[in-house]
Amino acid sequence: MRVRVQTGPFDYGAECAGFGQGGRDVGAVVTFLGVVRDDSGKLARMEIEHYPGMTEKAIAAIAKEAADRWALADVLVIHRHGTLAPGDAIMMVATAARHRAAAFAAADFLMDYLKSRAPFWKKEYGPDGAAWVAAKDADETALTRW
Amino acid sequence: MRVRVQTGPFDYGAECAGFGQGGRDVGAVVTFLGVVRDDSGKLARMEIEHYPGMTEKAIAAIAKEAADRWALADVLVIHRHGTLAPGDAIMMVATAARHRAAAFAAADFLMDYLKSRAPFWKKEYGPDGAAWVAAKDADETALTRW
Amino acid sequence: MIDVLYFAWVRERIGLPRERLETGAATVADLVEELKAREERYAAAFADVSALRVALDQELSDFSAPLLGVREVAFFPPMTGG
Amino acid sequence: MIDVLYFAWVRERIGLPRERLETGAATVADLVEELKAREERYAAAFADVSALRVALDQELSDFSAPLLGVREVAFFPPMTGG
Repeated sequence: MRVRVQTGPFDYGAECAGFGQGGRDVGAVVTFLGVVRDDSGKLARMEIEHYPGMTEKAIAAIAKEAADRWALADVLVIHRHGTLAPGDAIMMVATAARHRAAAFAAADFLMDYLKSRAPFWKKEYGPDGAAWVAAKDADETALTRW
Repeated sequence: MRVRVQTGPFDYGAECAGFGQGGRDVGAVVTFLGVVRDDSGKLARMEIEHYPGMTEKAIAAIAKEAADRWALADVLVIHRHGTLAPGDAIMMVATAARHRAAAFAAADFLMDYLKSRAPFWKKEYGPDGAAWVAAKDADETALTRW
Repeated sequence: MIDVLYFAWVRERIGLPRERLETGAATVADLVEELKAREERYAAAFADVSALRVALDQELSDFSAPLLGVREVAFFPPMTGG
Repeated sequence: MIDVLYFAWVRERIGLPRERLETGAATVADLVEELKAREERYAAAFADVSALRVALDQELSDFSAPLLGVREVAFFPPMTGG
Protein backbone atom coordinates (compact mmCIF):
# COMPACT_ATOMS: atom_id res chain seq x y z
CA MET A 1 0.00 0.00 0.00
CA ARG A 2 1.45 3.33 -1.05
CA VAL A 3 0.05 6.85 -0.56
CA ARG A 4 1.68 9.97 -1.97
CA VAL A 5 0.61 13.61 -1.52
CA GLN A 6 2.70 15.97 -3.61
CA THR A 7 2.77 19.27 -5.52
CA GLY A 8 4.73 18.04 -8.52
CA PRO A 9 3.41 15.99 -11.45
CA PHE A 10 3.45 12.18 -11.50
CA ASP A 11 3.94 9.81 -14.42
CA TYR A 12 0.69 7.85 -14.87
CA GLY A 13 2.24 5.47 -17.40
CA ALA A 14 5.20 4.69 -15.16
CA GLU A 15 2.93 4.18 -12.14
CA CYS A 16 0.68 1.80 -14.12
CA ALA A 17 3.63 -0.17 -15.49
CA GLY A 18 4.07 -3.20 -13.30
CA PHE A 19 1.54 -2.09 -10.65
CA GLY A 20 0.21 -5.10 -8.73
CA GLN A 21 1.67 -7.58 -11.19
CA GLY A 22 4.27 -10.27 -10.71
CA GLY A 23 2.21 -12.48 -8.39
CA ARG A 24 0.19 -15.54 -9.39
CA ASP A 25 -2.95 -14.45 -7.56
CA VAL A 26 -3.65 -11.09 -9.21
CA GLY A 27 -6.12 -11.35 -12.07
CA ALA A 28 -7.29 -7.75 -12.32
CA VAL A 29 -5.76 -4.28 -12.09
CA VAL A 30 -7.86 -1.11 -12.27
CA THR A 31 -6.23 2.31 -12.55
CA PHE A 32 -8.03 5.65 -12.46
CA LEU A 33 -6.66 9.03 -13.46
CA GLY A 34 -8.36 12.33 -12.58
CA VAL A 35 -7.63 15.27 -14.87
CA VAL A 36 -8.40 19.02 -14.51
CA ARG A 37 -11.37 19.69 -16.81
CA ASP A 38 -12.35 23.07 -18.18
CA ASP A 39 -16.13 22.99 -18.57
CA SER A 40 -16.59 26.75 -18.91
CA GLY A 41 -13.76 27.24 -21.38
CA LYS A 42 -12.52 29.98 -19.01
CA LEU A 43 -10.45 28.11 -16.47
CA ALA A 44 -6.97 29.58 -16.22
CA ARG A 45 -5.78 27.47 -13.30
CA MET A 46 -6.85 25.61 -10.20
CA GLU A 47 -5.33 25.83 -6.73
CA ILE A 48 -5.73 22.83 -4.47
CA GLU A 49 -5.32 23.51 -0.76
CA HIS A 50 -4.91 20.64 1.69
CA TYR A 51 -4.37 19.93 5.38
CA PRO A 52 -0.80 18.65 5.76
CA GLY A 53 -0.65 15.78 8.22
CA MET A 54 -4.36 14.99 8.15
CA THR A 55 -4.35 14.44 4.37
CA GLU A 56 -1.85 11.59 4.49
CA LYS A 57 -3.60 9.99 7.48
CA ALA A 58 -7.07 10.27 5.94
CA ILE A 59 -5.96 8.78 2.61
CA ALA A 60 -4.06 5.96 4.33
CA ALA A 61 -7.18 5.10 6.37
CA ILE A 62 -9.35 5.06 3.22
CA ALA A 63 -6.80 2.94 1.33
CA LYS A 64 -6.52 0.52 4.22
CA GLU A 65 -10.28 0.12 4.41
CA ALA A 66 -10.42 -0.65 0.67
CA ALA A 67 -7.52 -3.10 0.92
CA ASP A 68 -9.19 -4.98 3.80
CA ARG A 69 -12.69 -4.97 2.34
CA TRP A 70 -11.73 -6.27 -1.10
CA ALA A 71 -8.62 -8.29 -0.12
CA LEU A 72 -6.50 -6.18 -2.46
CA ALA A 73 -3.03 -7.44 -3.37
CA ASP A 74 -1.93 -3.82 -3.75
CA VAL A 75 -3.34 -0.29 -3.67
CA LEU A 76 -1.82 3.04 -4.67
CA VAL A 77 -3.14 6.58 -4.22
CA ILE A 78 -1.40 9.73 -5.47
CA HIS A 79 -3.02 13.16 -4.99
CA ARG A 80 -1.52 16.50 -5.94
CA HIS A 81 -2.05 19.91 -4.36
CA GLY A 82 -0.90 23.39 -5.35
CA THR A 83 -1.32 24.93 -8.80
CA LEU A 84 -2.77 22.91 -11.70
CA ALA A 85 -3.74 23.85 -15.26
CA PRO A 86 -6.56 22.37 -17.43
CA GLY A 87 -5.42 18.99 -18.73
CA ASP A 88 -3.09 18.38 -15.78
CA ALA A 89 -3.38 15.09 -13.88
CA ILE A 90 -4.73 15.75 -10.36
CA MET A 91 -4.69 12.29 -8.84
CA MET A 92 -4.73 8.59 -9.50
CA VAL A 93 -5.71 5.39 -7.74
CA ALA A 94 -4.75 1.83 -8.61
CA THR A 95 -6.08 -1.45 -7.22
CA ALA A 96 -4.97 -5.04 -7.79
CA ALA A 97 -7.22 -7.97 -6.87
CA ARG A 98 -7.88 -11.59 -7.65
CA HIS A 99 -11.10 -10.77 -9.50
CA ARG A 100 -12.30 -7.95 -11.70
CA ALA A 101 -15.37 -7.03 -9.64
CA ALA A 102 -13.24 -6.41 -6.53
CA ALA A 103 -10.67 -4.28 -8.38
CA PHE A 104 -13.43 -2.13 -9.93
CA ALA A 105 -15.44 -1.75 -6.72
CA ALA A 106 -12.36 -0.86 -4.66
CA ALA A 107 -11.27 1.83 -7.14
CA ASP A 108 -14.78 3.29 -7.25
CA PHE A 109 -14.94 3.25 -3.42
CA LEU A 110 -11.56 4.98 -3.14
CA MET A 111 -12.70 7.75 -5.48
CA ASP A 112 -15.97 8.31 -3.59
CA TYR A 113 -14.17 8.55 -0.26
CA LEU A 114 -11.23 10.64 -1.49
CA LYS A 115 -13.72 13.14 -2.92
CA SER A 116 -15.48 13.86 0.37
CA ARG A 117 -13.28 12.52 3.18
CA ALA A 118 -9.75 13.59 2.23
CA PRO A 119 -9.04 17.22 3.22
CA PHE A 120 -8.56 18.93 -0.17
CA TRP A 121 -10.27 22.09 -1.38
CA LYS A 122 -10.25 23.30 -4.98
CA LYS A 123 -10.33 26.94 -6.05
CA GLU A 124 -10.80 27.86 -9.71
CA TYR A 125 -9.24 30.96 -11.26
CA GLY A 126 -10.54 32.55 -14.48
CA PRO A 127 -10.93 35.94 -16.16
CA ASP A 128 -13.93 36.73 -13.91
CA GLY A 129 -12.06 36.03 -10.68
CA ALA A 130 -11.70 33.06 -8.36
CA ALA A 131 -14.24 30.75 -6.73
CA TRP A 132 -14.08 27.79 -4.36
CA VAL A 133 -15.53 24.62 -5.88
CA ALA A 134 -18.64 23.69 -3.88
CA ALA A 135 -19.15 20.13 -2.66
CA LYS A 136 -22.16 18.43 -4.23
CA ASP A 137 -24.87 16.73 -2.17
CA ALA A 138 -24.41 13.81 -4.57
CA ASP A 139 -20.81 13.36 -3.37
CA GLU A 140 -22.04 12.82 0.18
CA THR A 141 -24.90 10.60 -0.99
CA ALA A 142 -22.43 8.46 -2.97
CA LEU A 143 -20.88 7.27 0.31
CA THR A 144 -24.10 5.51 1.27
CA ARG A 145 -23.48 3.06 -1.59
CA TRP A 146 -20.73 1.35 0.40
CA MET B 1 -11.08 4.33 -30.90
CA ARG B 2 -8.42 1.65 -31.22
CA VAL B 3 -8.77 -2.13 -31.13
CA ARG B 4 -5.83 -4.52 -31.25
CA VAL B 5 -5.87 -8.33 -31.33
CA GLN B 6 -2.38 -9.80 -31.10
CA THR B 7 -0.26 -12.74 -29.93
CA GLY B 8 2.65 -10.72 -28.56
CA PRO B 9 2.78 -8.84 -25.25
CA PHE B 10 1.76 -5.19 -24.87
CA ASP B 11 3.19 -2.53 -22.59
CA TYR B 12 0.44 -1.53 -20.13
CA GLY B 13 2.43 1.43 -18.79
CA ALA B 14 3.13 2.81 -22.25
CA GLU B 15 -0.52 2.34 -23.29
CA CYS B 16 -1.72 4.17 -20.16
CA ALA B 17 0.75 7.03 -20.60
CA GLY B 18 -1.07 9.83 -22.34
CA PHE B 19 -4.22 7.80 -23.07
CA GLY B 20 -7.21 10.12 -23.54
CA GLN B 21 -5.35 13.14 -22.19
CA GLY B 22 -4.42 16.39 -23.87
CA GLY B 23 -7.97 17.70 -24.30
CA ARG B 24 -9.79 20.13 -22.00
CA ASP B 25 -12.94 18.03 -21.74
CA VAL B 26 -11.55 14.78 -20.32
CA GLY B 27 -11.81 14.60 -16.53
CA ALA B 28 -11.51 10.84 -15.99
CA VAL B 29 -9.52 7.95 -17.41
CA VAL B 30 -10.09 4.34 -16.33
CA THR B 31 -7.74 1.56 -17.38
CA PHE B 32 -8.21 -2.14 -16.72
CA LEU B 33 -5.62 -4.89 -17.04
CA GLY B 34 -6.49 -8.60 -17.06
CA VAL B 35 -3.75 -10.98 -15.93
CA VAL B 36 -3.49 -14.80 -16.11
CA ARG B 37 -4.20 -16.05 -12.60
CA ASP B 38 -3.18 -19.42 -11.22
CA ASP B 39 -5.82 -20.38 -8.67
CA SER B 40 -4.91 -24.06 -8.49
CA GLY B 41 -1.17 -23.50 -8.23
CA LYS B 42 -0.84 -25.99 -11.09
CA LEU B 43 -1.33 -23.86 -14.19
CA ALA B 44 1.58 -24.31 -16.58
CA ARG B 45 0.19 -22.24 -19.41
CA MET B 46 -2.98 -21.07 -21.09
CA GLU B 47 -3.81 -21.19 -24.80
CA ILE B 48 -6.29 -18.64 -26.09
CA GLU B 49 -7.99 -19.52 -29.37
CA HIS B 50 -9.93 -16.92 -31.30
CA TYR B 51 -11.90 -16.45 -34.53
CA PRO B 52 -9.78 -14.25 -36.81
CA GLY B 53 -11.94 -11.71 -38.59
CA MET B 54 -14.93 -11.99 -36.28
CA THR B 55 -12.85 -11.10 -33.20
CA GLU B 56 -11.84 -7.68 -34.51
CA LYS B 57 -15.39 -6.93 -35.72
CA ALA B 58 -17.02 -8.04 -32.47
CA ILE B 59 -14.64 -5.98 -30.32
CA ALA B 60 -15.01 -2.92 -32.55
CA ALA B 61 -18.81 -3.17 -32.25
CA ILE B 62 -18.62 -3.45 -28.45
CA ALA B 63 -16.17 -0.52 -28.24
CA LYS B 64 -18.36 1.62 -30.51
CA GLU B 65 -21.42 0.91 -28.39
CA ALA B 66 -19.53 1.95 -25.23
CA ALA B 67 -18.18 5.09 -26.92
CA ASP B 68 -21.67 6.14 -28.06
CA ARG B 69 -23.45 5.28 -24.85
CA TRP B 70 -21.08 7.11 -22.51
CA ALA B 71 -19.86 9.82 -24.94
CA LEU B 72 -16.29 8.65 -24.51
CA ALA B 73 -13.49 10.91 -25.71
CA ASP B 74 -11.41 7.79 -26.39
CA VAL B 75 -11.52 4.03 -25.95
CA LEU B 76 -8.83 1.36 -26.37
CA VAL B 77 -9.10 -2.44 -26.29
CA ILE B 78 -6.15 -4.82 -26.61
CA HIS B 79 -6.69 -8.59 -26.37
CA ARG B 80 -4.05 -11.27 -26.80
CA HIS B 81 -4.41 -14.82 -28.07
CA GLY B 82 -1.98 -17.74 -28.28
CA THR B 83 0.17 -18.99 -25.42
CA LEU B 84 0.23 -17.20 -22.06
CA ALA B 85 1.85 -18.01 -18.71
CA PRO B 86 0.58 -17.20 -15.18
CA GLY B 87 1.24 -13.52 -14.48
CA ASP B 88 1.10 -12.55 -18.16
CA ALA B 89 -1.17 -9.69 -19.20
CA ILE B 90 -4.08 -11.04 -21.30
CA MET B 91 -5.92 -7.89 -22.21
CA MET B 92 -6.62 -4.29 -21.33
CA VAL B 93 -9.30 -1.69 -21.84
CA ALA B 94 -9.07 2.08 -21.38
CA THR B 95 -11.82 4.69 -21.39
CA ALA B 96 -11.67 8.49 -21.25
CA ALA B 97 -14.73 10.55 -20.39
CA ARG B 98 -15.82 13.91 -19.02
CA HIS B 99 -16.92 12.40 -15.72
CA ARG B 100 -15.73 9.58 -13.52
CA ALA B 101 -19.01 7.62 -13.44
CA ALA B 102 -19.05 7.34 -17.25
CA ALA B 103 -15.42 6.21 -17.48
CA PHE B 104 -15.99 3.52 -14.82
CA ALA B 105 -19.29 2.29 -16.25
CA ALA B 106 -17.93 2.10 -19.80
CA ALA B 107 -14.87 0.09 -18.71
CA ASP B 108 -17.06 -2.29 -16.70
CA PHE B 109 -19.46 -2.68 -19.65
CA LEU B 110 -16.56 -3.38 -22.05
CA MET B 111 -15.27 -6.13 -19.76
CA ASP B 112 -18.70 -7.77 -19.39
CA TYR B 113 -19.21 -7.82 -23.15
CA LEU B 114 -15.68 -8.86 -24.09
CA LYS B 115 -16.01 -11.80 -21.72
CA SER B 116 -19.07 -13.31 -23.38
CA ARG B 117 -19.44 -11.69 -26.79
CA ALA B 118 -15.91 -11.62 -28.23
CA PRO B 119 -14.93 -14.99 -29.78
CA PHE B 120 -12.10 -16.13 -27.51
CA TRP B 121 -11.77 -19.53 -25.81
CA LYS B 122 -9.30 -20.32 -23.05
CA LYS B 123 -7.69 -23.71 -22.50
CA GLU B 124 -5.63 -24.38 -19.38
CA TYR B 125 -2.65 -26.75 -19.32
CA GLY B 126 -1.29 -28.32 -16.14
CA PRO B 127 0.37 -31.49 -14.88
CA ASP B 128 -2.99 -33.32 -15.00
CA GLY B 129 -3.69 -32.43 -18.62
CA ALA B 130 -5.61 -29.72 -20.41
CA ALA B 131 -9.15 -28.39 -20.00
CA TRP B 132 -11.27 -25.75 -21.71
CA VAL B 133 -12.39 -23.00 -19.34
CA ALA B 134 -16.18 -23.18 -19.03
CA ALA B 135 -18.29 -20.05 -19.39
CA LYS B 136 -20.14 -19.12 -16.20
CA ASP B 137 -23.87 -18.46 -16.08
CA ALA B 138 -22.94 -15.31 -14.14
CA ASP B 139 -21.07 -13.98 -17.19
CA GLU B 140 -24.22 -14.14 -19.28
CA THR B 141 -26.33 -12.72 -16.45
CA ALA B 142 -23.90 -9.79 -16.12
CA LEU B 143 -24.99 -8.54 -19.54
CA THR B 144 -28.51 -7.88 -18.25
CA ARG B 145 -27.04 -5.08 -16.09
CA TRP B 146 -26.62 -2.85 -19.13
CA MET C 1 -21.04 -24.00 -51.17
CA ILE C 2 -20.65 -22.86 -47.60
CA ASP C 3 -17.65 -22.59 -45.26
CA VAL C 4 -18.20 -24.23 -41.90
CA LEU C 5 -15.80 -23.36 -39.06
CA TYR C 6 -15.33 -25.05 -35.70
CA PHE C 7 -13.63 -23.62 -32.61
CA ALA C 8 -12.40 -24.83 -29.21
CA TRP C 9 -13.77 -28.26 -28.15
CA VAL C 10 -16.13 -28.36 -31.14
CA ARG C 11 -13.07 -28.23 -33.38
CA GLU C 12 -11.34 -30.90 -31.28
CA ARG C 13 -14.32 -33.29 -31.33
CA ILE C 14 -14.89 -32.94 -35.06
CA GLY C 15 -11.17 -33.07 -35.70
CA LEU C 16 -10.84 -30.20 -38.12
CA PRO C 17 -10.96 -26.40 -37.96
CA ARG C 18 -12.98 -25.80 -41.12
CA GLU C 19 -14.48 -27.42 -44.18
CA ARG C 20 -16.28 -26.33 -47.30
CA LEU C 21 -19.47 -28.17 -48.11
CA GLU C 22 -22.52 -28.34 -50.30
CA THR C 23 -25.78 -28.20 -48.40
CA GLY C 24 -29.48 -27.87 -49.07
CA ALA C 25 -30.19 -26.93 -45.45
CA ALA C 26 -32.62 -24.05 -45.07
CA THR C 27 -31.65 -23.18 -41.49
CA VAL C 28 -28.75 -23.62 -39.09
CA ALA C 29 -30.72 -26.34 -37.30
CA ASP C 30 -31.18 -28.20 -40.61
CA LEU C 31 -27.43 -27.98 -41.25
CA VAL C 32 -26.75 -29.38 -37.77
CA GLU C 33 -29.03 -32.35 -38.51
CA GLU C 34 -27.22 -32.97 -41.81
CA LEU C 35 -23.84 -32.91 -40.05
CA LYS C 36 -24.97 -35.20 -37.20
CA ALA C 37 -26.14 -37.75 -39.77
CA ARG C 38 -22.70 -37.82 -41.42
CA GLU C 39 -20.47 -39.34 -38.77
CA GLU C 40 -20.30 -40.14 -35.09
CA ARG C 41 -17.81 -37.35 -34.34
CA TYR C 42 -20.34 -34.77 -35.62
CA ALA C 43 -23.13 -36.39 -33.64
CA ALA C 44 -20.91 -36.14 -30.53
CA ALA C 45 -20.01 -32.49 -31.14
CA PHE C 46 -23.64 -31.47 -31.74
CA ALA C 47 -25.24 -33.74 -29.12
CA ASP C 48 -26.36 -30.75 -27.02
CA VAL C 49 -26.80 -27.62 -29.13
CA SER C 50 -27.87 -25.64 -26.06
CA ALA C 51 -24.16 -25.78 -25.10
CA LEU C 52 -23.18 -24.24 -28.46
CA ARG C 53 -23.23 -20.86 -30.15
CA VAL C 54 -23.39 -20.12 -33.86
CA ALA C 55 -22.16 -17.18 -35.94
CA LEU C 56 -23.30 -16.46 -39.52
CA ASP C 57 -20.85 -14.46 -41.58
CA GLN C 58 -19.05 -13.53 -38.34
CA GLU C 59 -22.13 -12.22 -36.52
CA LEU C 60 -23.66 -14.08 -33.55
CA SER C 61 -26.93 -15.67 -34.60
CA ASP C 62 -29.15 -18.57 -33.54
CA PHE C 63 -30.04 -22.07 -34.65
CA SER C 64 -33.38 -21.11 -36.19
CA ALA C 65 -31.75 -18.54 -38.53
CA PRO C 66 -32.04 -19.12 -42.33
CA LEU C 67 -28.87 -19.93 -44.28
CA LEU C 68 -29.91 -18.20 -47.52
CA GLY C 69 -27.03 -16.03 -48.73
CA VAL C 70 -24.75 -17.03 -45.85
CA ARG C 71 -21.15 -17.83 -46.85
CA GLU C 72 -19.60 -18.69 -43.48
CA VAL C 73 -21.10 -20.58 -40.54
CA ALA C 74 -19.14 -21.05 -37.31
CA PHE C 75 -19.93 -23.33 -34.36
CA PHE C 76 -18.30 -22.92 -30.95
CA PRO C 77 -18.91 -23.13 -27.19
CA PRO C 78 -19.81 -20.00 -25.18
CA MET C 79 -16.95 -17.50 -25.28
CA THR C 80 -14.50 -17.13 -22.41
CA GLY C 81 -12.53 -14.00 -23.24
CA GLY C 82 -11.61 -11.03 -21.05
CA MET D 1 -3.63 26.12 24.84
CA ILE D 2 -5.11 24.79 21.65
CA ASP D 3 -4.13 25.17 17.99
CA VAL D 4 -7.00 26.26 15.77
CA LEU D 5 -6.60 25.85 11.99
CA TYR D 6 -8.72 27.27 9.18
CA PHE D 7 -8.84 26.11 5.57
CA ALA D 8 -10.26 27.30 2.22
CA TRP D 9 -12.87 30.08 2.52
CA VAL D 10 -12.94 29.78 6.32
CA ARG D 11 -9.25 30.73 6.29
CA GLU D 12 -9.94 33.57 3.87
CA ARG D 13 -12.84 35.02 5.89
CA ILE D 14 -10.99 34.87 9.18
CA GLY D 15 -7.81 36.14 7.53
CA LEU D 16 -5.32 33.70 9.00
CA PRO D 17 -4.46 30.01 8.58
CA ARG D 18 -3.95 29.16 12.23
CA GLU D 19 -3.75 30.56 15.71
CA ARG D 20 -2.96 29.33 19.19
CA LEU D 21 -5.41 30.25 21.87
CA GLU D 22 -6.48 29.77 25.46
CA THR D 23 -10.03 28.50 25.83
CA GLY D 24 -12.31 27.19 28.54
CA ALA D 25 -14.73 25.75 25.95
CA ALA D 26 -15.98 22.25 26.78
CA THR D 27 -17.11 21.37 23.26
CA VAL D 28 -16.45 22.41 19.66
CA ALA D 29 -19.77 24.26 19.65
CA ASP D 30 -18.70 26.22 22.75
CA LEU D 31 -15.42 27.15 21.04
CA VAL D 32 -17.33 28.36 17.98
CA GLU D 33 -19.48 30.61 20.23
CA GLU D 34 -16.34 32.04 21.86
CA LEU D 35 -14.79 32.76 18.45
CA LYS D 36 -17.98 34.35 17.06
CA ALA D 37 -18.08 36.70 20.05
CA ARG D 38 -14.52 37.91 19.41
CA GLU D 39 -14.82 39.74 16.08
CA GLU D 40 -17.10 40.22 13.10
CA ARG D 41 -14.86 38.17 10.76
CA TYR D 42 -15.28 35.12 13.03
CA ALA D 43 -19.02 35.69 13.24
CA ALA D 44 -19.10 35.79 9.41
CA ALA D 45 -17.04 32.63 9.01
CA PHE D 46 -19.13 30.66 11.53
CA ALA D 47 -22.53 32.13 10.59
CA ASP D 48 -23.76 28.75 9.29
CA VAL D 49 -21.96 25.85 10.92
CA SER D 50 -24.02 23.37 8.89
CA ALA D 51 -21.82 24.46 5.95
CA LEU D 52 -18.67 23.59 7.93
CA ARG D 53 -16.77 20.50 8.97
CA VAL D 54 -14.49 20.09 11.98
CA ALA D 55 -11.50 17.83 12.64
CA LEU D 56 -10.07 17.15 16.10
CA ASP D 57 -6.40 16.13 16.12
CA GLN D 58 -6.71 15.45 12.38
CA GLU D 59 -9.74 13.17 12.59
CA LEU D 60 -13.16 14.23 11.29
CA SER D 61 -15.48 14.92 14.22
CA ASP D 62 -18.60 16.95 14.96
CA PHE D 63 -19.60 20.14 16.70
CA SER D 64 -20.97 18.42 19.81
CA ALA D 65 -17.64 16.66 20.50
CA PRO D 66 -15.77 17.49 23.77
CA LEU D 67 -12.44 19.35 23.55
CA LEU D 68 -10.84 17.69 26.58
CA GLY D 69 -7.32 16.55 25.65
CA VAL D 70 -7.59 17.89 22.10
CA ARG D 71 -4.50 19.76 20.85
CA GLU D 72 -5.55 20.73 17.33
CA VAL D 73 -8.96 21.82 16.03
CA ALA D 74 -9.50 22.53 12.32
CA PHE D 75 -12.48 24.20 10.65
CA PHE D 76 -13.14 23.95 6.91
CA PRO D 77 -15.87 23.64 4.28
CA PRO D 78 -16.86 20.19 2.89
CA MET D 79 -13.93 18.65 1.03
CA THR D 80 -13.68 18.72 -2.74
CA GLY D 81 -10.81 16.38 -3.54
CA GLY D 82 -10.57 13.64 -6.11
